[in-house]
Amino acid sequence: MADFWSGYLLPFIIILGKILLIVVPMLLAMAYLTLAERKVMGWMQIRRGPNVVGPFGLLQPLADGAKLFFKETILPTGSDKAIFVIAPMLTFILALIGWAVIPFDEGWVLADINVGVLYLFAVSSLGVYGIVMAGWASNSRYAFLGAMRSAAQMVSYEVSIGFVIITVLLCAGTLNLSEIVAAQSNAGVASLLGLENGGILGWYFIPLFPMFIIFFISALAETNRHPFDLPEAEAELVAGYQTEYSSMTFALFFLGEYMNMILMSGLTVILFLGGWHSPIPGETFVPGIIWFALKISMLLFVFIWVRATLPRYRYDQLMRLGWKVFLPISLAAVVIYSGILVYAGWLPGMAS
Amino acid sequence: MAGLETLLAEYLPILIFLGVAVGLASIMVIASFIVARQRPDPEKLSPYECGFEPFGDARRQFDVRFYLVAILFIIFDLEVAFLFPWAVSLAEIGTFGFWSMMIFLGILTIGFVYEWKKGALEWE
Amino acid sequence: MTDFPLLSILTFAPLAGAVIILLLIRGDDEAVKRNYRWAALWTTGVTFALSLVVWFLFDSSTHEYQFVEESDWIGFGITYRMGLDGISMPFVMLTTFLMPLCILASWDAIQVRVKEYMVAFLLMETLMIGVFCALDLVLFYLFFEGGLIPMFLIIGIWGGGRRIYASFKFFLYTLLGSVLMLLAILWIYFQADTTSIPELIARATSPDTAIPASVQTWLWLAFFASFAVKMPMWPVHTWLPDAHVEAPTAGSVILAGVLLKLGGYGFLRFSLPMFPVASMEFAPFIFALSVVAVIYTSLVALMQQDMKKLIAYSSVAHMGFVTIGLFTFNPQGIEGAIFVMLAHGLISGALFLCVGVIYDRLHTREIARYGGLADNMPRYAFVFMLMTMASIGLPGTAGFVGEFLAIVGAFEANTWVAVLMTTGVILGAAYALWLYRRVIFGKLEKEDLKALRDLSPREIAIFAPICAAVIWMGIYPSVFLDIMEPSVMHLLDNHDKAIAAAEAMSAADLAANEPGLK
Amino acid sequence: MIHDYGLAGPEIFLAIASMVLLMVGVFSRSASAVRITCWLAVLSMIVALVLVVSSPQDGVTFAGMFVSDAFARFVKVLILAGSAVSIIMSMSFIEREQMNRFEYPVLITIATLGMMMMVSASDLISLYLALELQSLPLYVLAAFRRDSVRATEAGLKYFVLGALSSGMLLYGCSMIYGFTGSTGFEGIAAALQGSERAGLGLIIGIVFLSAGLAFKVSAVPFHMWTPDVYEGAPTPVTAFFAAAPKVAALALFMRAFLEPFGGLEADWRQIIWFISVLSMVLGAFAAIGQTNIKRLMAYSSIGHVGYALIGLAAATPEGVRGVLIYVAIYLVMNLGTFACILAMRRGEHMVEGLDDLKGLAKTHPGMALALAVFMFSLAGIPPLAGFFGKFYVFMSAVNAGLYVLAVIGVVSSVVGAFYYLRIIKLMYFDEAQEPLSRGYGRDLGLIMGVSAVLIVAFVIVPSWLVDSAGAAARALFG
Amino acid sequence: MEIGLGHYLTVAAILFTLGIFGIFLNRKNVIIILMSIELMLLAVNINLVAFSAHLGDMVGQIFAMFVLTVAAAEAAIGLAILVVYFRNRGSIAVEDINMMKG
Repeated sequence: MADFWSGYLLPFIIILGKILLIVVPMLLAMAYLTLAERKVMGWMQIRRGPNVVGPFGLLQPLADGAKLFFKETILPTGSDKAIFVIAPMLTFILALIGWAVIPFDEGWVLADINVGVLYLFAVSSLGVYGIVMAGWASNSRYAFLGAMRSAAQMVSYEVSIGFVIITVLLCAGTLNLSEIVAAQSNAGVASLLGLENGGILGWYFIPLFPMFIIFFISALAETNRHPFDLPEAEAELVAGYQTEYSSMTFALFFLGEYMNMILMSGLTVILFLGGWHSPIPGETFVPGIIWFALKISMLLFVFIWVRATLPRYRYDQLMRLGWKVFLPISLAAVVIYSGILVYAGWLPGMAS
Repeated sequence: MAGLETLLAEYLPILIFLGVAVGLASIMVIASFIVARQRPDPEKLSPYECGFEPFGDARRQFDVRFYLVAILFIIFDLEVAFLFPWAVSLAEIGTFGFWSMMIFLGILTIGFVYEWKKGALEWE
Repeated sequence: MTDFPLLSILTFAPLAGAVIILLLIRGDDEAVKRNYRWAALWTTGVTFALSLVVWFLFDSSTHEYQFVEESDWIGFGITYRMGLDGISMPFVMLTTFLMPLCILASWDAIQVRVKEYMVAFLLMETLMIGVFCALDLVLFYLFFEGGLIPMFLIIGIWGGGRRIYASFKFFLYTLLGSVLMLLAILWIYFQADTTSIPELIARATSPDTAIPASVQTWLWLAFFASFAVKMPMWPVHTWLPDAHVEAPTAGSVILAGVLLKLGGYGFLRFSLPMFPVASMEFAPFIFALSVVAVIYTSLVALMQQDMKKLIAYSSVAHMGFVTIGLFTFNPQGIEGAIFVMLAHGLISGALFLCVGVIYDRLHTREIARYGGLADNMPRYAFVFMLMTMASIGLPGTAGFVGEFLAIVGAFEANTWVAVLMTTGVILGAAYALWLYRRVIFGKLEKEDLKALRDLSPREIAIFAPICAAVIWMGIYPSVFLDIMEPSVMHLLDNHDKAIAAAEAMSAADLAANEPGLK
Repeated sequence: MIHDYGLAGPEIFLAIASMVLLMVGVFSRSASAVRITCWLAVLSMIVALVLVVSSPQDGVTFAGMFVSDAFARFVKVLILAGSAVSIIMSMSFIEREQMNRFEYPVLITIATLGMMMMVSASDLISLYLALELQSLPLYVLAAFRRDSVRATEAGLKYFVLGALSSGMLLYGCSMIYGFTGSTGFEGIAAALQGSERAGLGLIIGIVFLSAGLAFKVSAVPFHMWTPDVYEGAPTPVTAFFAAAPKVAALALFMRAFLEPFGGLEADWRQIIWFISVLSMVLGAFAAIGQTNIKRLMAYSSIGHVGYALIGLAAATPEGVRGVLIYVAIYLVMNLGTFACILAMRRGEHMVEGLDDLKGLAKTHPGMALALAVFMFSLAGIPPLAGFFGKFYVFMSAVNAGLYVLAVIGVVSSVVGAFYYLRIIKLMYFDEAQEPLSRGYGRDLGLIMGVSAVLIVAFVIVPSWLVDSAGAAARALFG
Repeated sequence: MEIGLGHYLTVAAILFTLGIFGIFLNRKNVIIILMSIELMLLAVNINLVAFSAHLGDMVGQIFAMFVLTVAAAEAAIGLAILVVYFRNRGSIAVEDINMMKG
């Protein structure tokens, strides 16, 4: 009995607790991200944003959630009911479980698997399924076309993201996210300067700056965010693959999208912005998780900022950007970076 | 198979996480479905067609370019899958590994150029 | 033995002619057609002249192979090996003799696709001479089987109403027979590591190198499958009447004159010397089949309404004499069998030509349509009569000598067989004379028959040499018998040695297997 | 590790050439781009051929995955020649029949590259990759005529069954790997050293491997795709299918069985025996009722594969030599036959009914003669070359004591002769109702003529082929 | 319960059999055939990886990588042919693939 307790149940409970520690704040963060988005955009467009529900509109997300919760769930005639319901759940689930491998601070990670990058890559690729299933199951022209477009868009940028990640891997020499972050304490410029804890100088976004930009833009496209939110372009396709959704099924898509935003931001931080490391060289006082959260917030702000300022891309421009600009550039970058690293002897683990 | 066992153990948290996520999503949908009033009627349930009567199956033929993009994605994604292990072990395989991959990428680039010139990447 | 490849030249001379016709002469008008015919005639004539040279140079005092040529070919013991002995020499002569006559016989009868026709015939001649000259099993097989191609085309393209059925039947029957022989050849090759015929024959005489008796049985059967179909022996003869009837006249001549002899030649060249034990064992079996063939097919011949079919069945009957003669294992029987083959080659050829003559004029072969031709076609009637008599075996003609010798040989081997054979001779007389009576004698009543012309000079030119040869062979057979004598005697000598060797071997086996007796 | 990539020189060259061709084709703006790429493809195959012939160097490279020996070189020469001739044959066809796309020669070149790799594969991994490199372009080629239902259906069928066979082959490979611990042929052979009989797992592996390979060579009972694909695919593609890929697949079959499993022949001979007999018999009987000449050629090819497999069942150097001679001759016969089929036209349209051949001897005497030569040769009638092909495989069967197999073989060859004769009958014995259009390209005429002359003249100097095939065969038994 | 090599092989064998049956017993849709083929390849990969782990030899996993790659290429080509076929025939039902018989 004791064996069962200490061998199975206890670890299980511990894991469950950790998961809740991730999920609950994440859901909260997501909820307030929606509010933040509206507020920030309001400020940028010189209006107020939500400010009625609660102080400064702080309860607005809850009100929105409650509203959606109590709405009728519509299952359109002619739709494939099971798939219709599963699709948003899938999107939501995938956005959530990506967090399993994200290191919040040194050692603060649920599953420190050694192929974390691959795992995230796989999870984000699967996201397409949710959208295609939604479009297919709706049996509506708008939903179908929207799903096709959005799927095509996601996969197009997925490829460049892959190549960009490769350049990071070349520098880090590992697929483990914690190790990638750890490597950024003294990589890049910092290693040239011989700094042990180089702060911002050690992060990969400096040597890999073009890749960083491509990654971030691709992340926008990957999450169907502005200026690549064609699939939901109201004027053209009503609401894209979400056209037929209502109530909680719609909410799940909505949640998934915002969660994905946070996830992509987190990934960007891990890959390029030194994860939990402090930007100040040698500084170790502030807990890593604070830095991590700050960096994510900053990126999320950029997400919103972009939405508020940039015009929307046309679909052909969007595809051209993905296939004819980003893909060749990132492919060439893989070649160039790997060539430099190999011939300069800068590869991690290379005796130089 | 001991190696395999421990390897799988690392993924246990992910599995549990998956379970939690599935549970959460299901609860949200089902709870809403039970709590909220459900009053379906045929008009409400018909697909949105900008006011037109919906006609026929919406899952018709679609532009073959979507298909092309899908194929291209598969090919390039696989290439990336090859690049992952290559990238992390480049230090060990050295210039030989580097040039092997360059040949591979070169072949792929030729395919890509072909696609480009054939207009598979053109929209509208 | 000289280095000059006389036999190769002889063999491939017709092929050269065929290639010349194929490549050099083009066109389809009358003048060109005449050119084809003349070219073919010249080729066959030259070939015949060459064969005469061979004949004169041939040394008939020895059983050794002469004019032997040997050169590398496939390798691994399979070589290009040619040579003649007393047994094959007459067959080569028969072939080259008949060919120009066949070309002449087709002079007017063939009007369509003359070029292909002549090419096919010349190709045929090459292959037939090659069969008789080959001293290598594989080479032999090559020529033997190759003959199917031109003959198939000759029957199929220029044949009569049911030519397609006949040509397919001919082709597939013979092919089925020969592929089994091919396997036997391959087996021999692996056992002996050579396919040289003289070498293999020599080995059969020694107990150390001979093929074991149990295997001989299988090999003999495989070869038998091929030769029996080719011969043809009852009951696998059914392709022959069809093929004969449907083939054009010259095609029938070649079929009856030469192709049927391949089977007999094969028995003589392979079955008897190489598998002597099996041949001995199977002799009664052969006798039985042959006797049935002789009597049964003679009776069938009596019933025929179609002239060609009648002659075709008579051929089967005559081949029965040949097989009986071959398996008597005495000089009379074997020499008789060879002589029957030669004589039959000429006689049945001539009979088919006779049918061809009136067929060309009236385009029917139905016996009932004719009658009383003696009145307006006296020369024809004479030729026909001579050949009918020769076919029956009238003394003084070629037919007599062979049949007589064969029967004598059979008497030595088995009296009952000889008696039954004699019945066959009587039946043969019956159907041949009956045919002659119905076609030539009687009243010339039918109007269209009255208009028939007698033999043209060309036709006389065809028949004259055959008549001369038939009479020559009948009156002075020793010219031919002398040629074959040494080879036949050698064959029998070898046969006796081989049987003795086999007995010694089985005795040794017996002793080895039963040590307890000692 | 020594990397002697020079051993794979011809393959490397061809790989580069195929990519260059692709670029030439896609960047070329001239109207005759297709013709240019076709000729360039032919040229590169000739160069590869020269490279193969001029580097008679034995050895293993790519970490034991690629082997260059006399066997491989012999077969590669056949493959390259076959592919080059196929391209030449198809040029006028693709221009006429709306298949005028430069991808055609490129795909053939890539498939040829795959075949060359197959022949040199000495590892299950390289075997599989080479096989797929060959198969994938073939699937596309079968459906190359995008607007034709029959062509696309052929492509679909070919693909589905081809993929199925790859799956079976792979399953076999995985079992073999698991039960011998190696994917290299040498490693497998070393693992099996001394064992007389294979264990159950290995047997399963070998069975699946042979099933997969039997698919590729279209042997019964895995032949179902052949007639449909042959009939449906555009004729020049069918001509290509019938020639080089068959040679390559048979060569692969032999190497994959004789090198790693040479010691276990008692275990797998039954399988090959069975496949061979079924193929011969089905090929002979099923062809009788056909009315489409391409379909007929499909059944004919099934039968011929059966004969060729006799040599493998013998599992001796003589057997391999027999198969090599067989495929070499078969290649020439097939190319010639398909050149004739490609020349069958009435007005603007291709025809492929057997009845369309009626009276050909009158209207096209030259072509009829050539086709007759091929048919007699396919039937195995001496003195044509086809006879020698059969001669050598039967020889090996008799030598190995496979008498029953040999007898079934010769008997079914007699049955098979029937339908070849039928074609000759149609051409020579029957009258034409509506003759075929006169005239075909000089290229087709040349191919017909040269093939026919080769078939006829083979009897004069057979030893060069026999000797080189013998040397090649010995390489497998090292 | 210890999960051993035999279990992996059994699972693979079952999947493989399902794949084959899927191809031959399926009367509806060609897509299902394509999926069955993928299922077969999956079975093979399970086999390869299980053997690889069992033997302590990386070759099996490398083989599996190649199989994955080729499977993708194969699927791409197969779907392309299917699309072309659908455009000509207007159907991808298995029973409609019957233009040629005999």
